[in-house]
Amino acid sequence: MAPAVNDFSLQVATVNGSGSQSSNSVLLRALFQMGIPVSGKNLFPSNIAGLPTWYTIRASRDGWVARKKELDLLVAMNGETAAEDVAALRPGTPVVYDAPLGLDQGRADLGWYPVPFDALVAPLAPDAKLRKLLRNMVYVGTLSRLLELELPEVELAIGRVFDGKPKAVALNVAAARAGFEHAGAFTRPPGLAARRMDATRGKIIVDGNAAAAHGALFGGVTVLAWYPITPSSSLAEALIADLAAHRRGPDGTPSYAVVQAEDELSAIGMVLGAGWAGARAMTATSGPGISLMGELAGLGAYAEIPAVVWDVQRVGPSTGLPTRTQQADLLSTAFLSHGDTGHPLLLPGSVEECFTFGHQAFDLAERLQTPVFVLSDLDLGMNQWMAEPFRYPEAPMDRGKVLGRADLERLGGFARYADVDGDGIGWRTLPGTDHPRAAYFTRGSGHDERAGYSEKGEVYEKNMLRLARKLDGARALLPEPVATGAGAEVGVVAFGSSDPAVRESRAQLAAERGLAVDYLRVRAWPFAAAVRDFVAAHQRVYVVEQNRDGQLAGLLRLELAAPLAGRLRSLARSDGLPLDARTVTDAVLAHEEA
Amino acid sequence: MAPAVNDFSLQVATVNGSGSQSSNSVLLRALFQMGIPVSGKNLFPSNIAGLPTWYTIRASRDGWVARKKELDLLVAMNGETAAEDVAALRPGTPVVYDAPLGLDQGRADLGWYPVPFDALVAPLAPDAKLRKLLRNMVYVGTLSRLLELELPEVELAIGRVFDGKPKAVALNVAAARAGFEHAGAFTRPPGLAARRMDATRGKIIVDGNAAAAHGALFGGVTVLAWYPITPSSSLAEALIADLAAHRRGPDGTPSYAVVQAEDELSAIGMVLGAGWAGARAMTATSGPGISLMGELAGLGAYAEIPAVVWDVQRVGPSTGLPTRTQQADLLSTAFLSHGDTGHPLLLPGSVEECFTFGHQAFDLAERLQTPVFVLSDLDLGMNQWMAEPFRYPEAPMDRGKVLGRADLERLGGFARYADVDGDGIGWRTLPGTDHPRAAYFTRGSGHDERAGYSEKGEVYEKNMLRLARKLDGARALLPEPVATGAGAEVGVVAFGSSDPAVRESRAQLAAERGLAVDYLRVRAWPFAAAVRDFVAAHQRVYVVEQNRDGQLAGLLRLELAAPLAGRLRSLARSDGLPLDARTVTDAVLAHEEA
Amino acid sequence: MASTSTAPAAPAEPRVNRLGLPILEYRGGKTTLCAGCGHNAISERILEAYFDLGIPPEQVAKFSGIGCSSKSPAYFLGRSHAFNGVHGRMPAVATGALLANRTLHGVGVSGDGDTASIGMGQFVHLMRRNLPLVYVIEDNGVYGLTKGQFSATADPGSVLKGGAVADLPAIDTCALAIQLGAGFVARSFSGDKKQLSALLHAAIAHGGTALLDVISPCVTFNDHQGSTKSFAYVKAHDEPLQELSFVPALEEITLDHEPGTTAEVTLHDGSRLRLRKLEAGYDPRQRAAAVARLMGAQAAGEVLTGLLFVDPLAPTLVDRLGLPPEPLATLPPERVRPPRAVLDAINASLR
Amino acid sequence: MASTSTAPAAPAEPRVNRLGLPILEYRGGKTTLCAGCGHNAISERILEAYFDLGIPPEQVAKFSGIGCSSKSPAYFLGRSHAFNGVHGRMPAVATGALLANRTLHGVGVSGDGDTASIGMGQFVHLMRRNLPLVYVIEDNGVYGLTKGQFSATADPGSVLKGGAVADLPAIDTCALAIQLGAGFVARSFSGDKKQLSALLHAAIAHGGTALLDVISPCVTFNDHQGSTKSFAYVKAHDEPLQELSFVPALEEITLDHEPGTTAEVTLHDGSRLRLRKLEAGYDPRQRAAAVARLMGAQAAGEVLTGLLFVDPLAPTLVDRLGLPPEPLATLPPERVRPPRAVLDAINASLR
Ligand SMILES: Cc1ncc(C[n+]2csc(CCOP(=O)(O)OP(=O)(O)O)c2C)c(N)n1
Ligand SMILES: Cc1ncc(C[n+]2csc(CCOP(=O)(O)OP(=O)(O)O)c2C)c(N)n1
Ligand code: SF4
Ligand code: SF4
Ligand SMILES: [Mg+2]
Ligand SMILES: [Mg+2]
Repeated sequence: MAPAVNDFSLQVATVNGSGSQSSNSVLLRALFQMGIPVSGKNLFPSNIAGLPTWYTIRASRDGWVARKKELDLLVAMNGETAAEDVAALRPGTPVVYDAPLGLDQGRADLGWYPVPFDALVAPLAPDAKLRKLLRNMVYVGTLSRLLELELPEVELAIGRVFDGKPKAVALNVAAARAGFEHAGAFTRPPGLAARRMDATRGKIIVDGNAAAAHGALFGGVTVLAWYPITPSSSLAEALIADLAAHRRGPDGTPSYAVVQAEDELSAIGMVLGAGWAGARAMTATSGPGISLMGELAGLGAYAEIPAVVWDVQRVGPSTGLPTRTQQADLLSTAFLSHGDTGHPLLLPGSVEECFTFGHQAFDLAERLQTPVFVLSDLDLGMNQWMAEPFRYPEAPMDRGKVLGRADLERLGGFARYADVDGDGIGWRTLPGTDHPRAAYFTRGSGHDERAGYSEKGEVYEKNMLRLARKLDGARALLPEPVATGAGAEVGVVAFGSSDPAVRESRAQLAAERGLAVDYLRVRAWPFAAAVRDFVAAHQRVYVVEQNRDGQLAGLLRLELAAPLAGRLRSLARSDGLPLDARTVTDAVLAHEEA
Repeated sequence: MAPAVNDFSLQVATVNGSGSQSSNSVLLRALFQMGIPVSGKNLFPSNIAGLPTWYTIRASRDGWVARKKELDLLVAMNGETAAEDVAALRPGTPVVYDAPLGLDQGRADLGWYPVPFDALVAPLAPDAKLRKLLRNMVYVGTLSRLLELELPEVELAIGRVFDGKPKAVALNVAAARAGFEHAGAFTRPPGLAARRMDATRGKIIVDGNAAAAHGALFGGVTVLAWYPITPSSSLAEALIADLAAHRRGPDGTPSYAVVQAEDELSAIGMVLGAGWAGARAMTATSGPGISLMGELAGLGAYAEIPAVVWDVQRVGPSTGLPTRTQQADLLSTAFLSHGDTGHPLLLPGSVEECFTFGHQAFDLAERLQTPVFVLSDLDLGMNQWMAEPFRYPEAPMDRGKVLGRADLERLGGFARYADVDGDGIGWRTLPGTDHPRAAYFTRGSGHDERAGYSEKGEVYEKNMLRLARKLDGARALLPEPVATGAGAEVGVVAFGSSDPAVRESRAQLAAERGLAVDYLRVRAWPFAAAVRDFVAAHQRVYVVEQNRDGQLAGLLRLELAAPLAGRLRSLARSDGLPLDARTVTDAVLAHEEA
Repeated sequence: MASTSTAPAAPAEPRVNRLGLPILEYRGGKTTLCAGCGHNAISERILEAYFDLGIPPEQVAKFSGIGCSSKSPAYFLGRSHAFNGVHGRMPAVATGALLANRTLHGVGVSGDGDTASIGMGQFVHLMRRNLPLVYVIEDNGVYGLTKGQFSATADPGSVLKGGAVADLPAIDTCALAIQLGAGFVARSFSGDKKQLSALLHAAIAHGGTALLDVISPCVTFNDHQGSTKSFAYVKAHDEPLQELSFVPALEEITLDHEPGTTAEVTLHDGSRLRLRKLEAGYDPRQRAAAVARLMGAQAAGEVLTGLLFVDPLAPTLVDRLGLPPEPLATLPPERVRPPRAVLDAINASLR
Repeated sequence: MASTSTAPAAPAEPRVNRLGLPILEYRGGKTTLCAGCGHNAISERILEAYFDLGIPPEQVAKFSGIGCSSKSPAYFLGRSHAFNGVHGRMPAVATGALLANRTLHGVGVSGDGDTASIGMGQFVHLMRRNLPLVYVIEDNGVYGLTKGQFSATADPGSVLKGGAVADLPAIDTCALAIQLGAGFVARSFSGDKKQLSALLHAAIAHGGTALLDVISPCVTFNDHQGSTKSFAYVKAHDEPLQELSFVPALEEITLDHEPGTTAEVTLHDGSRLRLRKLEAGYDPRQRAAAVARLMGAQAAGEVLTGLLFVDPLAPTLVDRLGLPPEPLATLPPERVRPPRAVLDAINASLR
């Protein structure tokens, strides 16, 4: 685990609002441009400016992109946390720091690289505010020298990040060069280095929220109703930008409507109204918003209205840690609302899947005529991930079972909630359909097949059993789990942003202990039959997830017959930081070697 | 199952708003006064007037009070449903009906008892509106003769029901007598008869909502915030009446505050505010309200604020069947709110328990410093049940861990969320406590032991693990399950208003098939250790509940280790009618004899 | 000619509207509300208005929340799609639906509990947005469906059957709406057939949100002595601001009108609402004055009815969003899924 | 005497209030809001007011929702209990707490998003109920904590940093509150130390809900050119209605005042707010006129500040419920658990 060429993790400790985000993006991009696999994670506080923030960049020649617990280099810009930050480092770790902080007075076992940031930026700009921003680009230059990052790639990256603003580019290049020059006097830290390789060709770097927005864009979303909440706001905002850029006609007429609702109850209400009227409608929120949507989500499921709801999960309960990541809305979202209610869940595990589920969610919602919840999280949604380029959706949109005027003329009428196809899904009409028999009455109270009001027990029960069949049938339509490995005695089940840590952990288990572990990543609930089969094929199945209560394990226990359920071992844990491989490895071994 | 002396079920089919409720109460009371065990169930539509309503009275010498599927006598007052009502009867069933309906033209295999209601009431009152009401008392008189109900008891019951209104009593007695006289010409239906016995001495008749209100009254509730919703409104309204009658000082000053909130979000918000400030505060609602309370319920649990929430369950999902009964909010209430949240549930199974849980819920909420949900249902809450008289709470109120000024002086300060006692429960102070160190900051975001804001992963995780311990510890404080029988191979687990049907079903299984079945009624979640032991002691455990998805079975599966979970068989079903024993018996036998 | 007029009358053809539809085609299911409930009269006026205006029922979408009032969409316009949602959330649902399909004529029915208690937030924000929607509050000062608790429009001093007396200020939804920027605000009475009818016609012809607060007595729980929402009280305290008549877009103006006392408002679709002023000086285009007059009326226990405020030109949400003329819901795939080149460009920008 | 005045000054004793407490005891934690945020100035004014009035910090309870504004109770009155709830629900929480303990001085801090968007329903109903509570809206026209989206108080035409232009009518929380029956309504500016201070003193002395909408610029997201909630804009468009000074209950009146231009309002606790009128004819006791004036100001782009409306005698929720003087929360068991005989009677009535 000693740092090595193209295998290290570096962290910039600073305060938010100080503008270090651009510098960190430049670092990330420069590595990426050199063909080195990278990932970037921002650990920021729930306030706007002035509090400690840490940005971590991991370079991994093997392509691992999970959080790595150990740091191999620290850039200490924040006096407030510097002592604590430094105390946590392993011996030998190099520390680039703001010279006036005088950190080298502390531990003697670290590599000290003082940089007089203020002095270096002083000649570059007269404006103090600007100088404060430029300080950050100085450490980019310094690192570039220490890590042997290629300076032209750094400058290219600066060009990308300050896209189209030549003055800003020039200033920042100058700052980076100043940092580079200053580092000329330093001895490079041993082991740590970046070397050009070829593992990122053709790839992109993106966060999951932007990916989801792009997915929705190509999914043909027409109505977005939202209410801001971290960490989902950037999904809605990316989608708004996408729509403005790519969904206006030649005369500027938009093919969409966006409403910033007054709250989440209103947002989901608008989405249901729009879905009912035939639009592809969506909202994006996080835990507190999901809780507020409970009553209307139940209406959507019971009245059978397509809707897409993104839950970019953060740490709960309640307001919790709004800027930390967690996977703890699984159980409450699956059964969101009172009564016997169940909602299909999509569980993207990568930015690619944020894109594909971003459009497929609409197909599924319209096919199933029900709200579909897509559970992403802060780590996936707001951090920077390498990915394959997005693939254009080749399949035509599935608009589900809709009867038009011609159909009604042929049929003479229809029964909205009759199970004519045996899949539990009825045919619907859209308001405005020009046929005297097109109308039906949508309600959240008891109704018969023709959507007539009914309090009859048999009618109610029949309808509820059909809804159960429909949800059951969804298993076959939802994205299948992804299985890796075969034939091992031990299996791991996980979902969502736990994927990179689990994949890396498998490699650790194999390399360090010779322990082969098969892996199934579930991508939806209700679970596909393959989930059962996977459990059946393994003696012990570890369920890895980022929450306290083992919610995925719980959903599995609810569905699996007892002997299989007995094979599950929950490895649930969350402290708000993205999962790392070592934690998984240790947890598996603690069981396996107990 | 032929009707017999003191063992029959009779139904009055009428329209709501027609005032038959008083007549039905008189019938119920008259039987009760004769010492015959009775129960009364009202099946009413979700509107105000003019739609079909059925009231069923069961007399059972053996004391069974569950709904009985078979009817032994019908009073057909409603022309609209008469044909259907009559069609469902078993051959030989007597039908008392409004003569002009001419029902006897239909089935020849029924016993027909025409009563010319209008003609009989015509001489009694000049006012048409009044006459319409009196019609209903006529059938009481008729039934009194047919069933050999003692007329003096009927008249006594009229006196009780029209308490304090001599004119109304006189008129109604006259109407009952007219019906009685008219029935003189009839041949009594064979078998059916009421005979004085001695099985109700000392008992009371009450609905669960009134019982709960009385419980809260003696539990020392001081703040009630509510929003009307069927079937919980009558709980709040009964409590308001109780408070007005019994909780005013000599000068009329109330020792309570009641607010009709603008919605359920506000109601639970007020309850949390009041609980935080040290009051015993409660609200009552039903499914849709529970869904709306999700976000604030999570806050209550995470910020550790006592609160009592009654959920008088009705049929969901969504608006569902607002005037039908169900037990389908179990799963969503246990985990109400996003994130890793869990709430203690109390599950009263009788009106006695509505009373006792009505006061104990406050002790538990204050002891555990968390919202406690009491899940009743429409059947329990709004129907008429025989019961033992309420028992005065002997134990002093448990106000939980509160530090006062003297404590603070002794201690010098305190840490709100420190687990000083090892039970996961911290000590709190109330606002207004006159000590400079009394204050702490309550929030739904991350906090440390001293209630300070914290985003630290370790701090968060430690706190969450403490909360898990606290909920786990609740098992030992919550009401234990009630076990009946021992040593059988087969067990049944049920809760709430399923109790009478399960008890009767056990008798059926024993009598009809010689099948001994042990029975455990759970009364709270998280489950006591005895629940595990019960499952462990039986080969097959049937989980009976009134919902579609087997939510109690689900909660059991989430808690029980796999081999035990494998013994569970879900017998979940709900069509909105109260559970009857035959349904349970048939379902158990379908498995046992398969 | 004389012969035809004296010949025995042929079986009367049912009256049809300009689409050739008889009024039967605008009816709904049989009401399950109480006999005499004000809400039933309002249902009648609504369906007549759509019939009169010759709007195809298929082009109407009905929305409601929960309550006796919110049930009523089941009792009119059976040929129209309806969305009976949850308590207090009609505005959001209607917003979504009408953005998805702007060609629909939206009509929302709510109660005073549904709007002024649980639904207050959505009500306020709908008024601000000026969504094209006829929004009818069937206002009885009480929760009918939950059996007679006070709602937030109950006037202080009003007495419930059980004896409880309302003691909080009543919320005046009309005054609120005017203050919040709504474009069409009126108050009427379920028992005033002529006024309610004219206002409904105008509301339908209006382009943005048209709020109609219609006092609609609950005969079961709030029609007794001591109630200020009873038939008797409203009849006694009704202060109509104008005598109203509606002139459809296609009709010529035939009446002369005395200047100064009669005014006309030209509505979005070219039709006009003619107002013969009953209260001199009341000008329904003056927002602040209208609010002040309403506040005065409330204090005086008057039930001020008529057209309270109108601004036919206030921009609607549909205007503000610049929506295309056809429904978003059914735009063809090529208008909602950008071409491959767009994705290529996005990918390139992320490399 | 001369000697003492010329002797070297003894180390200055910290100024203390009538309880003998220095202002330090009214401070809170270190702010984590942006440097220069208007909210920080308001925190200062709040804590000074409680200090000045000599209210024991233990007798104050702080309430808030979610937002930068709603965090601020952590930054004042560290010796007071605080309840930082969820987004938009501060009013309900405060209601429950203050009914449970009526002896507390409640102060609620909310944002324009917290109050006028998600919290609108609770805001409206709190105003109706007139709960004794100082309700401060720290109003910046924007969602600060979620990084700069428009809130519902953003004026139409106001421009966001990214270029978006507000196009919906702005909600005027003060006009709403006055219309809804609130008893004390004022608007101020975080930058106007004197006015804000006087209004806060008066608000604390008032008996019912005292709403203070304080324009409080967000230096990070809404303090630029084009914003109508920037420091520069508010300074330029501030129209103070009065010059205000607060006279504590115990102080004698010493100033003479010119009749007609200076008025005095006597507050619940006997203290007085003295108003030197800057706008002739404005009478803060006229509800309808106040609403009309506010609507006019809004249309004219003025920021009307000062005491907008006051009715010191409006009955509060505590009055209406007739609560006993001591906290409900801690009534002794014998006052909240009726005696055995009551249960016996209940049982008997059910037999
Ligand atoms: C979330 C929720 N809370 C409460 C109810 C119960 N509820 C049904 S209708 C109603 C009030 C209806 O009053 P209003 O809107 O005035 O209609 P009205 O019946 O008077 O016409 C209430 C509280 C509900 N259905 N949903
Ligand atoms: C239910 C819920 N929805 C959304 C959010 C996200 N959120 C946090 S603060 C805020 C808006 C704050 O705006 P405002 O009240 O104006 O306060 P400011 O930050 O401007 O002072 C929002 C939307 C949340 N915390 N909870
Ligand atoms: S209860 Fe009242 S509002 Fe409801 S239907 Fe009857 S009269 Fe109408
Ligand atoms: S973001 Fe705006 S509102 Fe929030 S602390 Fe900073 S300046 Fe204040
Ligand atoms: Mg009503
Ligand atoms: Mg704000």
